[in-house]
Amino acid sequence: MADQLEILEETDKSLSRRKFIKGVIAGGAATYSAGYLFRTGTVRAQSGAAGSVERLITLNVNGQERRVDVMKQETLATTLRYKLGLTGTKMGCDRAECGSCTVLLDGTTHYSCSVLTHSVRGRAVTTIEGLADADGTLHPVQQAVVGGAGFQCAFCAPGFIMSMVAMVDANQSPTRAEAAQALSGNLCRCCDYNKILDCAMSAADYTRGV
Amino acid sequence: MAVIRDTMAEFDLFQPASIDDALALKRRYGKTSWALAGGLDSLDWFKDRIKRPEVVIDLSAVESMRGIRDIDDADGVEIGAMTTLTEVAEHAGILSRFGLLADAASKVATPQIRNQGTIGGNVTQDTRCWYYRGGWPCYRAGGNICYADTPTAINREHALFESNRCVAVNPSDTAPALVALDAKFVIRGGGGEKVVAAEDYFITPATDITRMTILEPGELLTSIRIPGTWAGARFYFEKVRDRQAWDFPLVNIASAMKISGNTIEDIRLVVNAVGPRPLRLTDVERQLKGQSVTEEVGQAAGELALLGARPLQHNGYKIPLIRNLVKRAIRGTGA
Amino acid sequence: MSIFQWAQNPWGQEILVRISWDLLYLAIAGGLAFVIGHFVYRTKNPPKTAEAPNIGDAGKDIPEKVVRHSLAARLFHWVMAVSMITLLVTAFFPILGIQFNWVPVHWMAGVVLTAAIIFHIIHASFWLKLRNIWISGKDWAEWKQEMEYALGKGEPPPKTDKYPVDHRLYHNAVMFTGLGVIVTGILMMSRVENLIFPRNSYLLAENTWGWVYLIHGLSAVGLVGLIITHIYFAILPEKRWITKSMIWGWITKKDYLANHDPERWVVTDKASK
Amino acid sequence: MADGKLFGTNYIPADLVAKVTGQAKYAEDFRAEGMLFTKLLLSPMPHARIRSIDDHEALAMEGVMGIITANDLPETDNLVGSDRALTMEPMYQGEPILAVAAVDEETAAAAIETIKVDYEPLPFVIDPLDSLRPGGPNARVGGNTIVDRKEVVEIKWTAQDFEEADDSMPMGEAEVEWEVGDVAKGLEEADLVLDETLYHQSQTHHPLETRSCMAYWQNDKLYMHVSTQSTQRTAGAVARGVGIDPTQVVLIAEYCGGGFGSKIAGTVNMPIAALLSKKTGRPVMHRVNREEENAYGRARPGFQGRVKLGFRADGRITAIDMYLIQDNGGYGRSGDFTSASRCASLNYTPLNMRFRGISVLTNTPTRAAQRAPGGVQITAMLEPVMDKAAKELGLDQFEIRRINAPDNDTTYGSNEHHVTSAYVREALDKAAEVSNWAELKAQSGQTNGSKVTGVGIGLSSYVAGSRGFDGLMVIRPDGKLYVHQGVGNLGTHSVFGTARVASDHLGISWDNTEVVWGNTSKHLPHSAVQAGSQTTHAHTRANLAAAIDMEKKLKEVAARTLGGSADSYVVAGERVYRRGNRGSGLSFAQAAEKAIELGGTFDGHEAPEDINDWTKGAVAGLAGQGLVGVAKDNYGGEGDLWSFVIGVAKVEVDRETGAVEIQHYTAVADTGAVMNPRGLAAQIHGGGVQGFGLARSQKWVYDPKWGVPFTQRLYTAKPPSILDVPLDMRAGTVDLPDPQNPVGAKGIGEAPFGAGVAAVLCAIQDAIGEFDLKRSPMTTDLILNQLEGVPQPITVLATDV
Repeated sequence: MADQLEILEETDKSLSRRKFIKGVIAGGAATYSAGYLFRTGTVRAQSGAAGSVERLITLNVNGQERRVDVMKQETLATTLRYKLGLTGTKMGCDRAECGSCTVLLDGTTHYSCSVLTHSVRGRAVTTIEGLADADGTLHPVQQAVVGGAGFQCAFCAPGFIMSMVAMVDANQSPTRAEAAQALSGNLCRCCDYNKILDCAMSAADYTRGV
Repeated sequence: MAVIRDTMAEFDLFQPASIDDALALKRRYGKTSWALAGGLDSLDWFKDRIKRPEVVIDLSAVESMRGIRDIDDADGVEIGAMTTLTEVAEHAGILSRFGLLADAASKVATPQIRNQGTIGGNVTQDTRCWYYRGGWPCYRAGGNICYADTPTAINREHALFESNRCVAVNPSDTAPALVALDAKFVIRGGGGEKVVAAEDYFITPATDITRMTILEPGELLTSIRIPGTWAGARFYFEKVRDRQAWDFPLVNIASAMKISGNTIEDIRLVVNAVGPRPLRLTDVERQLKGQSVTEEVGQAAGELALLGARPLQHNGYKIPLIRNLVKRAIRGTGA
Repeated sequence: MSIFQWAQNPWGQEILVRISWDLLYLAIAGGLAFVIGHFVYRTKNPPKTAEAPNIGDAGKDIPEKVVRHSLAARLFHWVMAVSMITLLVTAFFPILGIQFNWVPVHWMAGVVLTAAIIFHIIHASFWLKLRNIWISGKDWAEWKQEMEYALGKGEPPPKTDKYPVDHRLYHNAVMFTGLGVIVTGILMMSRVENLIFPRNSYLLAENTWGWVYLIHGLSAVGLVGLIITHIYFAILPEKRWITKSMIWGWITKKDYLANHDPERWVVTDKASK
Repeated sequence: MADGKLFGTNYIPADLVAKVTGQAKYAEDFRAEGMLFTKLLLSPMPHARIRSIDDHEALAMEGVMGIITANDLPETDNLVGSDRALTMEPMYQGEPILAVAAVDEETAAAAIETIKVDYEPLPFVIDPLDSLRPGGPNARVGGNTIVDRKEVVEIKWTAQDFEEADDSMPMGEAEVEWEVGDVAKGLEEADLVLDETLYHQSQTHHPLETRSCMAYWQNDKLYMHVSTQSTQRTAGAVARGVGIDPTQVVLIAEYCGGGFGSKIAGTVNMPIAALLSKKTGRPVMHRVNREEENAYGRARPGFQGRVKLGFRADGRITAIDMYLIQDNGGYGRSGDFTSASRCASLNYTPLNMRFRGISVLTNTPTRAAQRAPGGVQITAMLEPVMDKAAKELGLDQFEIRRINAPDNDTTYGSNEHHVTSAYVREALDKAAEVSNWAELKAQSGQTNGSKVTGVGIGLSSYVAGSRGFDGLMVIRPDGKLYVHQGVGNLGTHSVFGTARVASDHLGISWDNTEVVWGNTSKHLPHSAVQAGSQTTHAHTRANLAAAIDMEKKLKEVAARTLGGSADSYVVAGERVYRRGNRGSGLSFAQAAEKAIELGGTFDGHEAPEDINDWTKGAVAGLAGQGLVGVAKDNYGGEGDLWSFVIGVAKVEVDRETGAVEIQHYTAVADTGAVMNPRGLAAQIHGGGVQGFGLARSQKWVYDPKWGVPFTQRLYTAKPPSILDVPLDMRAGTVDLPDPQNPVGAKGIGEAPFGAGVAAVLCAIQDAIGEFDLKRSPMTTDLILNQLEGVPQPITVLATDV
């Protein structure tokens, strides 16, 4: 069995020739720019026998290749917020129940609190910080939300906006009911749903350029 | 009981690229390992620090477990266990031939969860009994008591059927649809491949009180095959829940019916969230064959469906609910 | 290998759940070890079949068929045997990995066993000579002698009363473990759906339940060992005359004289009860 | 927007771009060099005393930097029985015992698991009635109620009290009691008397942002990032909790991810991060998880109630005799039930009224204000009874409320206070018009297959303002007006809206107005707490006062610079100039320069006497930076400020499943002159939808045997999702100014909530007939039981299910 577990360089998952992509994490303290220590996995005998790969992995976040040091049990929300400093992605429940942590993986919405970071290698991660152009021009959806004075406390806003982006990418002329369905994975505790739906509808208009 | 229910404890993570490799890992690490599909159920357990595998085998890299393909000369379909619920709900072939499943899949939780949750995970998910989920030492957790069936228990969501000591229910939406469609579950393990009927995939506490399915520690559900038998039949799916998003069913129903004229030639009728496994109403099905679709027949069928129901303090409402849902399934419409 | 299984209750307090099932394997192992040990010993020194002495006229009153077990007693024994085996199978096969819907069969068999034992207690207390089965001080001495002789030391033990001491010891062991399982078992019925008691898992205090499960488990695994040895002896050729008697109810005059002391177990046509 | 009034128009809140780009930083988004992470050990028991704690194993772990318990908290002069950040006698399951600081969350969590706490379980109770029974358990060792917020005492009712009640709510010795008029007489004179036993469950706030904190110390100052509704008023709370002087606290809270009353002046857990940071000498992040949020994050107290309502044949209410048992939780006496009595008195203006009540301690989470505390509960409880009466008297739902509605002359409550304004009849008429009531009413009872339609309305009121706070603003040499706001920013936008009054008064464009908020080091004035819908009224007044002071100073600066008398100058077009000669004057920028030259009161080197000391400090901090306008709100005024909201709902109930679809909702407000129409709509719709949750799905469940909750998760507590609200929602307002506010504004945060609960409950009742169980939430299972004649599993008074 052990000899089956040959060690391979971290490569794109779709390559099926190699036997494993190993997310096994080696020991050793890792620090990151903000300076605080992150706990590191202790190497277990089996994984030692099986061999383990560099815990530094590359993620494609908002179009950039980011090298980052990831624990095996780490969720994407944690990596984004604590390792990459992308705190626009909020954590409301950490249990896939509120939608504040919604990000796009290859264009579809996911709760980043419930995705293991190691499972998104080779996928395009888009967060709220990745929507506006480099020159600061807001994404049409963001423009629509600003135009409609969307949201109250706005803790849910980044998640909702990611869902709106996915919505307009899939359907540029949704009915109000379709929009509600598309946003039904995001909770707003101010319950400003009516205004949020207004914004979603105008987001579709902005996207169509009307 | 977990002293602290936050932040996952450490585990080793493997991301095999093939089923064989995944099985090899399962053999190697046995009971200490945990197969991870969409992760929405699993990560919850891990974060609660109640289930603490030493090794997690993430199946997201197993390409051969993804995707939907036609089988039986394009009458049926085979769905990889790692196919997401969104893919299932939106697949043209499933929509056209097995709308029942698409309907059920589209009513699971939320878009984000459907984008990540898999069909395999949805049918294999653990129960949501809040005593059990709370880490209480109940039968299902290896103890010797069912806290949900005590004189003071709050058991509004719990079982009326097939509850043997444990009164937890199976919360899946797609499971009853797959049973109604007479789907076959393909399981790979040490002993090679075995194919079981959807009905036989789910077990009751009488068989093993700590599990919801026949899946042994060393096995994987690799795909689900839906035969052409019920393609294009008259389907009905309804899920009654407290909230229209993010909610498990109070009760759901899935039916597939073949009618000629107004006569029921054949029917499969399944309700879920009323017992430890999707409850196929075989007696009702037998009664209905050859009958014509009328309110009276529906009413009678609804009553028959309740035989053997044992309500608990707080779930008596499921009695009329099951009866009425059966009625609606035969009527073929909600209102 | 642990003896108890513990858990944390909803308040995080340690509670006793039941015995560890390791003890089941221990009981099976123990029972088999004794059987094998005894069998080895037996093949080394084959049992000498006792000769029936000629007591001439003294035995003229003794019938050819000496009644050893009344019909009632035999019925009880076999009902108990069947229910007991059923209980052990339904209890332990699932633990050994053979899964099936065991609970209903288990509690029903338990009810049968309970009824049988209640019958036996009444029957025994009013119609049977209790001293036949009780153990008195001198029995111990006799048993010691029997054991020593078995190990090739000392004098052969005297011929026995209706029940030899080891039978009585066995009966007492079964009596205590049996009472242990049924008393706790009846309480435990309130934890499962059944037709007799309403379900109420809070009937007893948490710790009391722990003890109930502990006693039930210990008695049950105890019975596993006891029954293994019982069956073993029952099929030994030299003991078959006893086994037969549990089926037909009587032993031959020859066996009677060979194994029993007519002074101690007085048998006449009249008194052969 | 250069000229023309800003007040009453829509605008884009200044913080919105930050919010939609993820740049807006909430407490948990801050990072600092060497930051540690905290995890808490929560009590597994509903009530216990801690004998000992063994944490040596945890302290020995690599990466564990420090542990604090209740013994590390400073002694505070808290009100009797109010809770603290950590405890040695937990009063509810989930109350924090100790906190561990470690290099990361994984280490902290692992450390928690090694700590052995020896608990002595104590008697506990979760249902107030159980505690009131003879010999019933007490939630606290000292007793089961806190009288006058002073002492914990034991009140038990007699066996007779309980027997007499049979199915209704028993009514024994009360803790609070008042009567206006003669209730007995009022009930005699009534043509219809309804005696109802009612229940409203306790309810967690569920703000989406948990109450996380981050703290570090620098030069003996505590820098504290928290999630709080108020800013200036939170600094003091932090200081008290940590045991330091308010001047040692720099509080940063630019954003708050929802509070709804649970974070008024910060949160009870704030000291944990601060004290651990002090102990370890490192910054400390305390990320509060959802389970903790629902444990120590506060909740609305539930009511068990019994009400006798007397009606004349014409619908006029002759008497209300009301008894409320309040589920108080284990700590600090909550005021909800007395507020409820005032709301009932105001909404229905009964000719006679008696109120009796008792607040009973239970071993459940600490209660606190939740959006319209007391008002929501009593509105949800009484409005369906009003509809029942309307039916029996053959009156339209609107009519019976119109007949009893308060107006500007109404007095209410035990001390017969006046209100500043009440245009409830106008609001009712407007609601009927906006919702097209005639058409809705016609649909009542109509069936569509198994579905039946019901319509209902909810009349809700709540306090809407306070007086006497300070306004502070500066015109800097850049010519811009900087309005300093000490209120909070939790999404109501009043932090911006109330600043616009100053811009209007000074004729300065919104683009040239900067709002300074969210950081106490930025010299913020003494302000109202961002709660009780106070800020709109209080700070339009305060900012106008400061703007007037600013205008006066502008003219004086001009006069001193250009000669002439101050009153010969006018302020307009962002200049101060001689009346009739726009050329002769100063730009605001020049005026600011001059003010700095002049010093004294002009640039804040001197401050008015009557302002709050805190504001004086802020003025001093701004001294020399520009022309300072500062003043206390001295407009005075008497009577209480109340806003009113009418909710109108249409639902479709499926008689075969008990499922309810809310198809239409209209909310119309009487909230004075409208400051921000879009913001107002958001408030009355959002509040209404929060109400839908309480009416329909939101749960608060405890296992009665163990006293352990099951609704600590969002998927078990079930707040409303976007699919649980109608696509057709309308808003309206009577837009009549309040006479006691210069711009006519009143607050609107509270009142919308109750309107939503009540309208939906009434609509469901209209669809299915009278409730056998007069309680909320009216969930699918209860509705189906009622429709199918299945015996209800719970009694009307059952708590925690």
